[in-house]
Order: sequence, then structure tokens, then C-alpha cells
Amino acid sequence: MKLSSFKRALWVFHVASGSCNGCDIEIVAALTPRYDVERFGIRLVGTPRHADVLLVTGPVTRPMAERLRRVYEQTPDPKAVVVVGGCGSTSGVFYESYNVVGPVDEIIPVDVYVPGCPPRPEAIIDGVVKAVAKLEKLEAGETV
Amino acid sequence: MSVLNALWQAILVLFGGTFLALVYKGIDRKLAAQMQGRIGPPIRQPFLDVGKLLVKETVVPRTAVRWAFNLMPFLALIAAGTVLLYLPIGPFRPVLSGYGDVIVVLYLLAVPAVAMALGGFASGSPFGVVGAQRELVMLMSYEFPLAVVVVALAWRVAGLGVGPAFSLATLAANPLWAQVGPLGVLGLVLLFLVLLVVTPAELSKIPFDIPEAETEIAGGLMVEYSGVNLALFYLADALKTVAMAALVVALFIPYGIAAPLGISGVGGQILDLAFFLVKVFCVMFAAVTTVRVAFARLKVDQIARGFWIPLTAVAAAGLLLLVLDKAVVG
Amino acid sequence: MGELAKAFEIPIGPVHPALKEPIRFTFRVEGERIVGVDIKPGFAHRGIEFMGLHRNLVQVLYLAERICGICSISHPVALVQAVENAAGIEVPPRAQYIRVIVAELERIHSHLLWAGVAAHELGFDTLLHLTWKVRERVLDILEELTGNRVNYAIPIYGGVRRDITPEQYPRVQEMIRYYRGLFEELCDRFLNDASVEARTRDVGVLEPDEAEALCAVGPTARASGLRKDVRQDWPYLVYGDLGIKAITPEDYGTEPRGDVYDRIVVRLLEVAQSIDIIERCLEEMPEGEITFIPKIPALLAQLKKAEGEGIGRHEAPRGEVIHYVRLEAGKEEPVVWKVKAPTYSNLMSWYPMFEDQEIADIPIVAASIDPCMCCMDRVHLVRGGREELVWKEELLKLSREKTRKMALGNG
Amino acid sequence: MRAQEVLAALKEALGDGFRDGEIRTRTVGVKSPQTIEEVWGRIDRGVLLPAVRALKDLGPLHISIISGADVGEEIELLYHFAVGFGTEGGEVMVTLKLTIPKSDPVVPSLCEVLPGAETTEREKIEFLGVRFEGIPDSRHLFLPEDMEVHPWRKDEPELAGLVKRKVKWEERDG
Repeated sequence: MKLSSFKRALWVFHVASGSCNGCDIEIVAALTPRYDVERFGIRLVGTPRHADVLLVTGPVTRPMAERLRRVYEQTPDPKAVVVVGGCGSTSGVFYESYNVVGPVDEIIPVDVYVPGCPPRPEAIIDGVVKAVAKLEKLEAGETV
Repeated sequence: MSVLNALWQAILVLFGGTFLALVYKGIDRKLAAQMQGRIGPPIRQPFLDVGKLLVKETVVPRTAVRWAFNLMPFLALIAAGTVLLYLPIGPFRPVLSGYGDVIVVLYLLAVPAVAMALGGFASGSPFGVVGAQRELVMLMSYEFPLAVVVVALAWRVAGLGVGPAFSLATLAANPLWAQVGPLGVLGLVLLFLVLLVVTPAELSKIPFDIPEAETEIAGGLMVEYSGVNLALFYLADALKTVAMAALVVALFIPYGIAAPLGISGVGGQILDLAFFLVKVFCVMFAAVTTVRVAFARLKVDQIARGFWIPLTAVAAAGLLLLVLDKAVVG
Repeated sequence: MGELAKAFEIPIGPVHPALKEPIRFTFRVEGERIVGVDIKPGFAHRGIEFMGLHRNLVQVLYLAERICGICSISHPVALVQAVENAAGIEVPPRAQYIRVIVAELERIHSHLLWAGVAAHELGFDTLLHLTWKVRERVLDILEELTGNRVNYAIPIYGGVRRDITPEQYPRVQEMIRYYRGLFEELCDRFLNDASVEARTRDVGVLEPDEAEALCAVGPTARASGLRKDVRQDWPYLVYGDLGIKAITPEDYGTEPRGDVYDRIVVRLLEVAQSIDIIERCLEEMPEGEITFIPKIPALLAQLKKAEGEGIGRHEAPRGEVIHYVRLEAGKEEPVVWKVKAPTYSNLMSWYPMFEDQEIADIPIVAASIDPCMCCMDRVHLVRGGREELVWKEELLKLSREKTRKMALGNG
Repeated sequence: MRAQEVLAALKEALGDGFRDGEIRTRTVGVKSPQTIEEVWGRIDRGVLLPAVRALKDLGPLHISIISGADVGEEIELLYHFAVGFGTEGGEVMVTLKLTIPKSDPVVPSLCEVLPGAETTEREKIEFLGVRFEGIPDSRHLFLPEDMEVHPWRKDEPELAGLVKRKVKWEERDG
């Protein structure tokens, strides 16, 4: 079995774990004509069962933590997790709150961080591509 | 025709058909993207998608009925593939022409839909179940006008007395356009239009993609499928698209261009085959690609109402015109 | 199928972006018909007000900006007004105009975003793509004027942080011409399309008396025919000078029916209105200072001395935003900070809207209040009875092993 | 409608129940400045419903939000109304302040007069531990149903335990 087809056929599922929507609209913007990720074979799908890459946005709120874990479980292997945005990567401005338990990497393993508040669509696409590169390295037997 | 020969042909048609189906799907996606102002994926994208799905883990949810959940994708693919074997491919007679007729094709076309519905029920997810209910309502809606179209054509061909009326090979070999009078031509036009409207519904494409409406029920039927199972449904969908388009071609535009151009032999066959592929593409482009780009998704009750009353009425009118024409022409 | 269908509860959610509006809907359905709905927000509740009470006011401003990525100027505009009212700070005229310009640019981007999302909810992706293509233009201008596509960081207490330079004027004017030229076509695409009309006419109806009783705000209320608009009713910044009128479907020449179609009408007309406002602001904007106190440490010192309470309101793209702030002398942080986002008020309007609709209408009705892509990519399933927790370390280990195994071809 | 009328109506309806009534004015606008008037006042919980009815008689009534604060032994609630919402230039913001003891945090619900107040009242239940008499639905809205802590109260010892102070990388750097 080869992972080479991953390179050009990535299905992405987007989970918002308490984000402010800034990153989310940039993810959608990446789909639309100016950026058009479909030309790289990247597609946004409606269920984690179909996904190869999870795009997670937002600091993880208390009720979303368990849900995020469940979505991660539901995603079939092999899979990669890309965190989009500063608050998912480091908690950002949302520190010292009773309802924020993030950042994302405290809940599920993360492969790629895309910083920015919000990151530009180009950066998000780059993050997804880096996630694939990581999967490929695994294929080659390298430790990442 | 020997069994071995038929087997060879079947394998050729199935593999060729699958290849073609994926190429058409790629072209469809590319063109749709272009119409939406995007660049779109490369044409080989469906191959990459299928290849990737085959590598992915295949998850069976704990709440699912395991055997049914795993069986249905195979059933859908086999049924969609079998339809191809009953269809005349350009200059060639259907591989299974001796073994069934157009009614079998109608049944087989319904099988992938039923398989998807059962798979949706078996997945145990509420979205899957809603999707399955919708698929069945759709099935009930579009089968009737479809049946009227096919029966009308077969009845008229039977009147010609040129062979077994319900055989697709006969239907394809005897295009009706030249055999009927002006009333009949009008009737045929109506039936052709009905078939073109039924095509996207049969294929669950926008505006009729309600069983898997992504924004409503998150992929519906497919919501729990992953990996190989999903790949099989993906292939079944692609195959069914080609099969449906080929059926439209066989019923209404079975003409070749080799004979009028005076080319015969292998060259003529190749030319006719190529022309057939172009026709299939044109039908697909008209009935699937442009339609799905130009419309919003309809609601299930809007579709059911639209198909049961106005569309069936148009189909019946087409049938009636053919009958009148027969009475006039004799 | 009847018995089977009766038992169904369809959970949709849980994330609905805005301040506190990530939402889980639980619909009780019979076949395709909705017989009951329960709404549970709170999944993206980050406790922003709580955090705000422990930070200095400039930090609070950054928090307010991140309440919502789509209204990322509406909340700061309301907050700075509340603080300015509490502390008695005067805002230079030019700064007021710049705030209005950026707020109206945001309205254009937000309404176009909403229109595209609404099209997507209807399964009309072509319209989504074309609308968002058009929307990129206003984002370019926002980036040009503020330095970022989202989260602009423009308002500061007593003014704005960036001026609009003379070279930028023609670019903004060019954008105005671009949208003017496109407006007819945009309206035609949305309002004269048979399939859009079939899916939105008489769907998700909110009667005017219901809208009033349930305190609906913004385009949701205006589509029901109520001329409610904070810019018109309670002038602030320079909106009083501009003579803004609330827009209802009557301005399009149709009787308001309060359905989803009317909400499209109102939002599209507001795009045109915002374009006019921006054009006028560019013409009328006086020269001058853009801040009351330019240095942030000096500003903080001033705010630390301030004592008082104030309200700031703003008509965000989705409706009324209100911030209440109370300051005490000697404290850097606000003593009380209360935020209200528009969807907060519109939440209750969902109940009558969903009544007796179909499953197919859920996304468009839900989206008709709040221009977020809630259902689009975040509808997932709540699986009852599978509560087992896998701890992170174990999960990490298992998944790495499995991925590696599959990657190496042994899976 | 002028703020004066609103103030007079409140005084007439509530009598001594309405205290510290004042009109705060500001000027807005650059080219044609306008004066904005806000009504502020303090009431007892006993006259809350009569006060809201009196406001409703003046025109379309909109509740913007109920703000709240923990002020030691008492909880202060601020009801922000827009009287005459939707009448051009005729809208007056009215803020009614109300203090209730923590030992008996009960206020009548507005839902029967103004159904739209339900959201904001439910929010006060979970954030401040206020009880609303006659609210149709008193479940938690934003916080999980099993969360007993009221985050805006200052006397919640358990709250500190829920607050996450640092993220991992900060500890590492330190």
C-alpha cells in the first residue's frame, strides 16, 4: 500500500473547537475561486469518516474537548491533524479562563501548526500540504 | 457466442467502463469548477481519490449492522457494472443481449439506490437513516416516469415487428425518429425531455442530491462509510453515471457516423465507438454537469410532487402522442 | 416507516460561531417534518467577559476583537464607545469617520459572506463560489486599509490606530465602482432564481409581532418589516449626520413576509446602502487627528484614573451589539463588562422559525439569522452511549502505531 | 419620545419605588450634532414588572441585555431597555438597576411581559446564581448542565480550580 495518492487527494474535515470564526471563514475562502484548493485535490468533506486531515480551529473549550477527541477517533487512519490559528496553537489571547482547556495539542496529537490570527488562506493550504509531507516521511520509515 | 468470449467482453467492458467513468467524473468536476470561476481539480483526480480511499482504514461503526453495512457497497457496484453489460456500446451489441431486456436494466438501475438506502439504514446513524428514507422516496418518485418512457418506446418498437421489443439491442438498432410521423416525433421529444430530467435524479446529483445533502444531513447515506466501502460507492456512482448516459444514448440517439461517412470495417467501428463516447459525454454534460452547477438543491417533497404529477403527465402525454401517431401512420 | 420515523431525534451542531452562539440543535422529527426543537448553545463559550475582568483595558480590546471573527470590528466599536462614555473621552471627528468606513466595509464583507453561505446551505455551490469571488475585493480593501483580512485592530479608546492615506482613496473608490457595477447582477442571481425562490419563499417565517416580542434585531427583524436599526434609532459616531434609514423588503418593492427570501433581500440592499455610506464618508471626512491620546501607556494611565459607567451600541451586520462597562478609579481592568452579540437576541426567534419546517430547511433557516457557516462543515453526530474516554497519551500512542503500520504497508 | 417622558412615566407608575432617576446626555455627530439622552434609575425587585409594563406602554420595548455584577453581599442587576426601538430618532435607552441579597437571589421573570428576555435571564441563572420566578425554562444555556459554579460570583472557591493558568510551553520556557 502506498500513500503517494495522498499527495493529490486530500479530504479535509473542519472542526471548530471554540474558535472566533476568523479562521473558519479563511478556510472557506481557501475553497472559493481565488484560492481554489480543489485544484490540488483538497476537498472539504462533511463527516470525519471521510477525512484524511482534520483542520482544528480555536482554543479548546471544556465541552468541545471530549467532542474533539471523539472526532479524532472517528477519523480513519492514516490521518493528520492541522491546527489553524494562534489560539489553537498556543491558546492565544484566551488564557486564564474557566472554560478553556486547550490548546489543541493538549487534547489530541497535532502534526502541523499554522499560526496567525487568522492565517491567510495560502498559509492554511501550506499547512495541509506540510501535513501530507509528514505522512509521506512516515511512509519512508523516518521518524518525525 | 461462446461463454469464454462473453467473459472476455464482459471484463473488457467493465474495466473500460470503470476507467471511462472515472475520466468522465474528472471532466465533470473540472468543467463544473470552470463554470464556478475556479480552476478545478486535474482530470485524473477521481483516480487519485479512489486510490487514496483504498489505502484508508475502513471503519465499521459499532452501532451498524455489520454484514449489511459491508455488503451494500459491493451490491451497488456489481449492479451498476452489470447495467453496462446490458447496454449497447457504440457499434457493438450488448454483451448480455441474449440474457435479458430493458426491464432488467430498469431493475438493475434501481439496485444501487436500494443498496445505498439499505447501507444507510444499516449504518445506524440518524443521518444515514434520514438519507435512506429520502433515497427511497426519490426512487419511488423517478421510477414511474422512467418506466413510462421505456414502456412507450418498447411498445412502439413492438409495433414495427423487427425483433424482441423489450430488448435494448432492438431499440438501439431501430431508432424511432425515422419510423414515426410528426405527432410521434413530438411524443418522442417529450419522452426524451422526461428522461433527461430523470437522469440527474437517478444519479442523485444536484438539484436532486437530497439523500446525501451535505449541509443538511452531512453526507446522509454515506456518513458512516469510509475507506474501501466508500471507494466502492464512489465507483458505483461513477459507473451509474456512465450507464445512465449510455442508456439515454441507446434509447434516443443510437446513430453511428461510420455508415453515413462510408467507413466500414475496424476503422468504422473505432469511429463509431468514439462517436458513442462523445454522445455519452454530451448527455452527461447536459443532464448532470450543467444542471448541478445551475440549480439549488430541492426539497424531497418538492421533488416527489414534481415527479409524480407534472413529469408523469408529460411522459403520459408523450406515450399518448405515440399511440395517436401509430393510429395515424399505422 | 411511520413508527420508525417518529422516534427520531436529530442532533445538529454543536458549533455555531459568534460570541456564545456555538449551538447544538436537537430536532424531533416525524419523517421530514420538524415537530420540536431544543437549542443548546455554549460549546464555544470561552468566558471572554470573565477573562476581561482580569486584564487591562487595552488587552480587553484585543479580546473583544476576538469575540467573533466576522464582526471583528463591531465588538471593539461598541466597547470603545462604552469606555469613552464611561471615562468621558472625546473622539476626534476623523476617527469617527474612519470607524464608520471600516464598520461598513465589514458589513459588505459579512453580508456577501452570508449570501454565499446561504447559497451553500441551499446546495447551490456555484453561487457560493461566485459570491465569495466577489467578496475577495472588499477583503483586499480591508487588508489595504487595516493590514489584515480579518481582525482589523482599528478602534482604540479615543480614536483609531490607522489613518486612511490620500493614496488609498482612489482604491476604495474603485472598489465602490466595482460593487455598484455588480450589484444588479448580484440581486438578479439571488432574487430571480427559481430554485432559490422555491427553497426560501415562506420558509422560516418570523411574524412581525413575534419578532417584536422576542426582541429580534438586525436583518432578522427588518425582514419581518420592523424598521429597527441602531444606526437610525440611536445615532452614534457620525451615523446621525449620514441620515441612515433602516431597510426592509418594502424598499425592494415587496410586502415583507418575514421569510428567508426577505432576509436575502434585506442583506443585499444593505450592501448597496453600505457602499453609499462609505462613499459619503470619504467625501465628508475632515482632516485632523485620529486619536485622543496616541501613546498607549498614557492612555492606560488616563483610563486607570477614570470612574464611571457607560453603554456602547453598534449595529453589527447581524444586528444590535451592546457593551456595558463600569470603571473604577485606580483599577486597570473594568469592574463590570457585559457583552451582547446580535445572535444572542435572535436566539429566541429560532423557535417560531423552525416550527413545522422540514429537515431540508434546517440549514437555511439556521443560517438565515446568523451569517456563519455553522452547519456547513460542522454538522456531526452525537453518539449516545459511547462515552468512553481515551486518554491522550494512549490515543497518541495507538494512532502513531497505526499510522506507521499502515504507512509501511503492513496494515 | 423624549427621555423626560420616560422618566415621568416611570415616576408616575412606581412612585417611591423608583429612585435616583436621572437623564444623562451626550452629544454625537460632527456635521449636525445631536443630543442623546439616556435614562438611568434604581428600582426594587418588587416593582420590576410594573416598571417594565410602564415602559411597554410607551412604545415598542426591546430588552438589550441584563448586565450583572457581584458587589459583595449583594448582586446588582442592570436591565438595559430600548424604549421605542425601531422608531427613528425616538428611541431612549433606559437602564434600571436592581440589587438583591445573595442570601435570597430571586427576581420576577420578565418573560410573561417580554418573551425575548428568556435568553438573558437564563444566562444570569448560570453566571450569577440568580433565580427568576416564572421563567419558562431555567436550564443552563452556555455552561454545561452539571457545572455548579457561577463564574461571575467572587465568592466561588472552586472557580480557581477550573481556571487554567498556563499552557505547557510556558512552563517549559520557565
